[in-house]
Amino acid sequence: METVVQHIQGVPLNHYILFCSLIFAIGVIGVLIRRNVIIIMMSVELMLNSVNLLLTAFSAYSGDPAGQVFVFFIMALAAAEVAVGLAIIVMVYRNTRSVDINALNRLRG
Amino acid sequence: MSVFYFVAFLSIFFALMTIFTKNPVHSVLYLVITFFTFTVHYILLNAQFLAVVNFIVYMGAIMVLFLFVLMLLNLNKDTEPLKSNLVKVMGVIAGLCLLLTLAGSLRVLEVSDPVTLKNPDIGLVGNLGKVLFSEFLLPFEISSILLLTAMVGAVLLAKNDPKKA
Amino acid sequence: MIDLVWLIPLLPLVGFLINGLGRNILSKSLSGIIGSGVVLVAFLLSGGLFAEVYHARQAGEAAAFTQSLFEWIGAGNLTIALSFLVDPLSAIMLLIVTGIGFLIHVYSIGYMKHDEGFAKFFAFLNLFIFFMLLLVLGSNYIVMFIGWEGVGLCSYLLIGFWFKNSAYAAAAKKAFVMNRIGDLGFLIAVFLIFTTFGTLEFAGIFPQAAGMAMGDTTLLLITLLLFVAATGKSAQIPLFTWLPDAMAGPTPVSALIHAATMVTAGIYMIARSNILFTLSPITLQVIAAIGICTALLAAAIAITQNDIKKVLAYSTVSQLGYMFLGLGVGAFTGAFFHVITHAFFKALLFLGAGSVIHAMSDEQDMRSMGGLKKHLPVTYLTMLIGTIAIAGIPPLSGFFSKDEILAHAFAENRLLWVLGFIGTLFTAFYMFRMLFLTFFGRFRGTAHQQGHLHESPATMTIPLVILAVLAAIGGALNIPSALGGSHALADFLAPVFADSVAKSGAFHLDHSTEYILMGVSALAAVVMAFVAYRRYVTKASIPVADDAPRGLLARLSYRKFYVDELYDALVVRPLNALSVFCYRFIDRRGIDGVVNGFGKAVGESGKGIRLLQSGNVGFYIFMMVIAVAALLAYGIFNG
Amino acid sequence: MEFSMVNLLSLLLLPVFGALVLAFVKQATAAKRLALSVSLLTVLLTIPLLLNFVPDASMQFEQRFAWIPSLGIHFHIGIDGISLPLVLLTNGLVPLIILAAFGHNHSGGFYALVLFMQAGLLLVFTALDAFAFYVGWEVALIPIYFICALWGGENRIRVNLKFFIYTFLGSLFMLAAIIYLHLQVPTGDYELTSFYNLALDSATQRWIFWAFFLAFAIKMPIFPFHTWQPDTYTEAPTAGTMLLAGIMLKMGIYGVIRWLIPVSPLGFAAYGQLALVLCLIGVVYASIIAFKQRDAKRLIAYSSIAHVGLIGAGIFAWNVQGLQGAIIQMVNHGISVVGLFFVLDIIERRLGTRELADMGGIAKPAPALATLFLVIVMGAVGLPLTNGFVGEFLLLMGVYQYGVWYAVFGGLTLILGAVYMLRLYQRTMLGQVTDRTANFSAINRTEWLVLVIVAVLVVGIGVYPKPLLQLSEAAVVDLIEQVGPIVKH
Amino acid sequence: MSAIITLSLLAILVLYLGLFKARNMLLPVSLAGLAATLVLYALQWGSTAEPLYSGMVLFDGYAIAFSVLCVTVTALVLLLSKDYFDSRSTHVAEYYALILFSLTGALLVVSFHNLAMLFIGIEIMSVALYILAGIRKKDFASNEAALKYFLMGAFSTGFLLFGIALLYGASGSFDLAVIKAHVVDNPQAVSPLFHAGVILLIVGLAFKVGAAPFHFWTPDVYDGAPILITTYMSTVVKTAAFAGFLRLFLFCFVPLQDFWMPVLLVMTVITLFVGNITAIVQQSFKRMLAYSSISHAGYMLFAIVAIGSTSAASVLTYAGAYSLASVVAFAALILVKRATGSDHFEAFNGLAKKNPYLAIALTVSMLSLAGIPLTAGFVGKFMMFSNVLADYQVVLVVLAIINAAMAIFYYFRVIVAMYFKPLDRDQVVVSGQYRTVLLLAVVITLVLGVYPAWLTGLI
Repeated sequence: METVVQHIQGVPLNHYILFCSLIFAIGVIGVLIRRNVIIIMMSVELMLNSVNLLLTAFSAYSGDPAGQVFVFFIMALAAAEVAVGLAIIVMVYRNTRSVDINALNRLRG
Repeated sequence: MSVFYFVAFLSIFFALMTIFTKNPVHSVLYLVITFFTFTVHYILLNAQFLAVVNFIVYMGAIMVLFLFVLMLLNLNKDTEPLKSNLVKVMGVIAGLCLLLTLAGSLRVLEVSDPVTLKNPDIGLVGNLGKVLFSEFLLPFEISSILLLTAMVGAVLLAKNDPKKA
Repeated sequence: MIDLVWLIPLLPLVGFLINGLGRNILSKSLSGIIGSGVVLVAFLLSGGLFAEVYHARQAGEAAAFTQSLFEWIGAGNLTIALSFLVDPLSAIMLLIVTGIGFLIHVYSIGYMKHDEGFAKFFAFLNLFIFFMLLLVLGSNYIVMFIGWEGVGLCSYLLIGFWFKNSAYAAAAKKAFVMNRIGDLGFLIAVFLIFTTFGTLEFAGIFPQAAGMAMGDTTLLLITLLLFVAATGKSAQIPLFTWLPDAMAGPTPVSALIHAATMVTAGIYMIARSNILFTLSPITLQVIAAIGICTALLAAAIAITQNDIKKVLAYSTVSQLGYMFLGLGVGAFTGAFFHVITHAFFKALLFLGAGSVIHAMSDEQDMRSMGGLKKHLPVTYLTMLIGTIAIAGIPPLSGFFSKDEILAHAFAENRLLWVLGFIGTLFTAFYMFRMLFLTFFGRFRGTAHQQGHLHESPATMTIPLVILAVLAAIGGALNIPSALGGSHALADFLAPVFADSVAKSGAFHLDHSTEYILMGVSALAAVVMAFVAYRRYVTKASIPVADDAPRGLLARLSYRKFYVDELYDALVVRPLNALSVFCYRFIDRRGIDGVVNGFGKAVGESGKGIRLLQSGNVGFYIFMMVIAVAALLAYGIFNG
Repeated sequence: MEFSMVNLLSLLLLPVFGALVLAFVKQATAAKRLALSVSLLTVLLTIPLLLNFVPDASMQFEQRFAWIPSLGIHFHIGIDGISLPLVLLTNGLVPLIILAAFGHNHSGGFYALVLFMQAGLLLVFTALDAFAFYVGWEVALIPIYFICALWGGENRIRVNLKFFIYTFLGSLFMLAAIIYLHLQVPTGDYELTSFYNLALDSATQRWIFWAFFLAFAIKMPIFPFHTWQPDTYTEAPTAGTMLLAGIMLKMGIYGVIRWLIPVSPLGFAAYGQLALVLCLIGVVYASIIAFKQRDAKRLIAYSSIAHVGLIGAGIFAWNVQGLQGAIIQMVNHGISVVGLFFVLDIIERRLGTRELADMGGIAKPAPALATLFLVIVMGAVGLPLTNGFVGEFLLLMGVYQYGVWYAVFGGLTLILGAVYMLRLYQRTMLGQVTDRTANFSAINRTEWLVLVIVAVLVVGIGVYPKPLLQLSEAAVVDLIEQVGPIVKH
Repeated sequence: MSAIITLSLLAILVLYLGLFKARNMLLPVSLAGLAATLVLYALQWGSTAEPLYSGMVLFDGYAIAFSVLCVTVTALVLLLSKDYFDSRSTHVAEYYALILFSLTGALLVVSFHNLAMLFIGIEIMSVALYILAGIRKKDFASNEAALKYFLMGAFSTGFLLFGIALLYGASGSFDLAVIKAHVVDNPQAVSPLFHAGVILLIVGLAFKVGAAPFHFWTPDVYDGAPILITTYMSTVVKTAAFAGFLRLFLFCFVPLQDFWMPVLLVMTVITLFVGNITAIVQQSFKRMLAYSSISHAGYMLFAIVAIGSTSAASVLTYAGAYSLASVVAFAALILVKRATGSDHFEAFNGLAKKNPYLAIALTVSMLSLAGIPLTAGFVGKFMMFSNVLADYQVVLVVLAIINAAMAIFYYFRVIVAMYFKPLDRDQVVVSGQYRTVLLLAVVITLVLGVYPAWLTGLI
């Protein structure tokens, strides 16, 4: 256990932030460049996870457990969202036989 | 501390793979790997409990759900009509802009004092449990509503009505 | 007696109301009697008034009585009372207005007998008398202005009396509008007077003015503006063209309004404010110039006109020109004297012409008249007197009044006299031309008209006779000292013009020159009468048809020097064009276009913006990301 | 608030109740009767107002209730010499307008809207609280919109929407200004008096001036904000036009006197001249346009712009004569314009056209109409002994004291007005009877009654304007002193 | 708190009712439950509010007022839904339950005192809505709306969370009190994390209230979702979101106003113009209302731009007025669409002839939305303008004025259609519930407009 702790000793907080921002950005890019709704959802998950890590890092940094507790709620949300989202996708797929977001352009103007 | 950078590199790499692979199933798998690297990060931060939960909930439940749906709608082969390259490039550029501005506004390049675990065992189940059921009791309870809602909704939407209403 | 002044204008008003409201109930004779009756009473009252004033004058008093009825408008330091002023000037004017007015009312009973608008006609006449009396009696410029515009209204109504003929209606409108141009001048003058003297009461203004310097610029402005008003009302250049057209009205109207009374309002007004004018010599010169020019121009036109009323109309304009000449050369008494005599003989002539037209069953072109003297003896005789009078042949009234003016003109500036003299030549010629063409030679009308010829009824001839008498002896009012006269009128009016006389110095011309002038003009008149006789009786030459070729001068004169056409081209057409332009281009396309443009712009931009709502989630998210990046960028620099 | 035996509020509420009842009356004749009686009742309520009014500068019959206390808003109404004539005008004209509409057999809704609008107008004319003023201002707008758009001509929809948006835009600027002023008030209320007592710096007052001016200029309308007006007047039903031209446009003028100038004297000092020039341009411009109008209603519309322009000029000249003239001319214009539009309505209903070309010679079949019309026309032309003259004389005098040439320029209305008004009269009444006008039926009792009342007022005020002038004299003098003499730039 | 508990239990109860096919019980029960909630809130009113559950929620006047508003409007919506969903869907019970869940979330959002609660509240609210938007499973539009809403919602949640994380990182806590203390102690020297966090929070919340440039989901989702859901979204959800938005900023970020105010200012202006200008060119009444809701979001943002003591009252008034008017508008739309099958403006032609009272109601609501005096909408706008002017934002007001004038154009289109475009149509049947709702809403709108004192006095 001590050995593990040794490993992160000295990683500047900013590097954590940068790393999380990177993952977050990757998630955003994923949302932007993919048309498959499921992949988009996955990218969103990526974004959420970056937040999780960020929170954990902060909580570790400030030695306050609240941050890590908050991660639970985010996970709960993630679960809920995935459930609902996939349900919606299934429903849509049933009607349109497609999970391509570009197919969703009846409503416009 | 080099471990952190190595793992970070891995997660970034696999995250990129996730979003750039054509085949959805592959990207799910890449995502799983990415999440695994996150679990490692949690361990490094000495948040064992989170690590475990992350391992189970994400890599377990959520990813399986994704795979399940993919298979259900049999999208396993790369049927996805790709967006035109222009859109892709624009997307990437936008994302990078976001990253830049984010990093910039967070002043990440300035030196900051390193993460030192003030008390190493906050990540332990016991401590978290205390906080969760004392301070964060209400949100905990309320989030049950969230899950219930999601459940009802999922059932409601995904279930295929027998009679054509 | 003085306390009853308010009755004088009130009576005609009552007559107007009775005739106006009851025009469907009253019988013609009844409304005729009422109409003329009220005026008669007014005349008698004025007579009494005049007597009082006269006695006062004999007693050597200034004899100016004012009666204030009620305050009409009050705003801040401005208070305008409806009040009357009776002094020698207004007393005489009262007599003329009511007297001649009465005669013409009587005359109209006969003249309008067959018109369905009989009661309406009398109502309007009464209304006119009412306003004219206000104009005359007003003790301040506003009351005068009320009358001033009121008579304009009545002339509008009466010119357009036969409104079914749209040409008549147009003439009426023309008259009103041209008067309005003058009225604006009047109004501005009133403002200027008020700001200068702080009051609008004559009694308050003139004494102050008397104290002012000769040639004061304010006074100059005031007088010029007032004169503008006068040109409108009294048909002087440049606003004279409405008067000939005004002949569209029934002849009694022409006689009353457009010869005897209303058109002389300008002279009355200037005579009223003589002191202001005396103190601004430039204005006087302008007036004199305009006056003489009008006199000549109108006379020149009158020479070739064939419509009997047109001839008289232009002669009126020309005579008015003489009156202004008189004012211009400071012969206030003379001018006013001419107003009186002119009222007599011109009313007479118009009524005579009316009787002729009546007999000719509404034919007005002299070319189809002729030889009427045996059919209409009374008319002929009376008109003969009138003609001699206007021509200025002694001893009839016209001679004296015109002579006095010319004498002053001579004293003022020889040139003016020469021009005036030429004018008298014209006058004599066209008047006798008219007389001869109408009454001499053989009848040129249709057989039907011939069978219909008759002398007019007594209601029409009696006024003619009375007026003829007046026209004959009217001169006696003010016989110059050169002829052993006593300047009765001048003495009577002395207090009115006292200040002016004091400023300008009494007029003097030695008797010998006066004799010469009189002789010359009288002789000239006779000669011209003879010339006319040779041409139209001996040679019996008839004026050619309208479209027949004429010499340049003749054509100019016949076409009235194209003044109307000129105004049409210079004023009317441009204004109409401007109106259309403003409406179509500036208002609709320009201003309204801008207003609507905003609406259109919004609509268009809406069409543009809605394209952003492409329905494509990817695009939406893309926009969101860009926005977030932008906000964060802001954060970088302001964080 | 001392007890007064006149309850102003009841005067405001009566039309509202009348409207509420009328809204449910379907049957035409019943609606007519009810509407007329309600409006006559308001007249009755006005009489004690007139009797107990003391012609001094004071504010009278005041009533003040808390409305939105948390925002410092009160429902504060009262009457002084400046507002009384307009209240009289409103309550006097509404019965006439209702009477004039009898020919059209409208249902109750129509009269309900008219009465509702009356309430709004009365609120505008009596409000002493800026918020109340604004509320009245807008409330008057809704009914007239519906009146015009429901019973108007063929492209009424577009025209009225434009009218509504245009005026609404203007009034919103006013609202902004009002709120701004309120925020400057130390006592934190919307009282007229506290607005008067604000001494803001010149820069602020300038934009305040414009904010108010825009609202009022559009409403009056002053050149160049007038383009909605001819269309609206032409498209609107006669009653609507009467309300618009007869009363509603006075809201703008009243606003200028009551709010614009006293609230932003420095702004007025800076831009008063410009405003005055705009008004005068409007006078001549509109008159010239009126020359060649083929549509009789449009002609009157433009003439109304000209008249209003002169009124505005008189106000911006800011002296006793000008203001007095403006106030009395507001009344006069209201009266004569109602008369004029009513005559046109009579003609249009009989001939089915407003084109001057199709008319002529109506005086022959309908002499009574012709006579009364003549009186009204002469009133509009401003002939002495008609009401028009009193107003125009005072106005021009006021403008003259501001500047000679302004007066000369504005005085052109004497001539131009005569031109187009007489043209109107000539083309309609005089000339040959056309086949259209040949069987023109004479006017009936109601029409006769309305016209006679108008004509009597025209002459009556013209012959003895003093009482009317006395009502406002003191208040006007006081107001001018308060704002101070005009500073020319 | 008991209110929220009641509500969540009520939702579950309703689910059970659905299980036992007790359809006709649904509405009465739900209404009774809502009434109970109202009562509970009313009881709490006036009592000095303390943060409960270790500072998770705070039921102060602000929270209660907004909660009451949300509950009331929801009740109205439920009243409307009686014969709206019965005919169409088999999942009435779920529908009621989800609405109630979502309402619970909304109530949490208006009364949160900890970012965790804000987050969870928003999510409960939204997740329920994702489902509701798609509740017409066979209807493409409904599907599309649901998916769009879900995708973008989830995406924006990411930003919201990142923001919260950053705030936490900067201040070390999720508790508003602590964060406030953090800001107050060093308003100048707050870390860049904090600033970025605020910005990201703005993004997340702006998305929820549908403010430009994060408004893109609004028109499509409002258009695609079933009308009643749209009603609920545009009234209750928007209100709650705004309440939360304002509450957060009022509590914590006032000292940083100089930093975030310009951002919101720009967003407000864009929102106003986008909403109004696009609404003008719409042909569908429903879509027009969607855009108008965007523009109203713009007006409500005024209160945050010019944040101050009066902001809360203004937002409450404005939201109330707007919600009532929208309920009326949408109710009318439902009726008309049922009769004609179209939600375009033409569908309203000649309505005034056949259904005068319905027409009047709709007219009142339109006037209220347009902000004409003597309607609640005017009072709302008036208070908003007052706020902003108090903050000397003259330019903003001028722009707002121009927008308000533009708005007349599209609000009056339906009035024009109803009154001035005659068309012989058959009468629209208005059921009892609809009468009640319309009457209630219209009366309140007018009363608020004539004598708003009793509402503005609340806070």
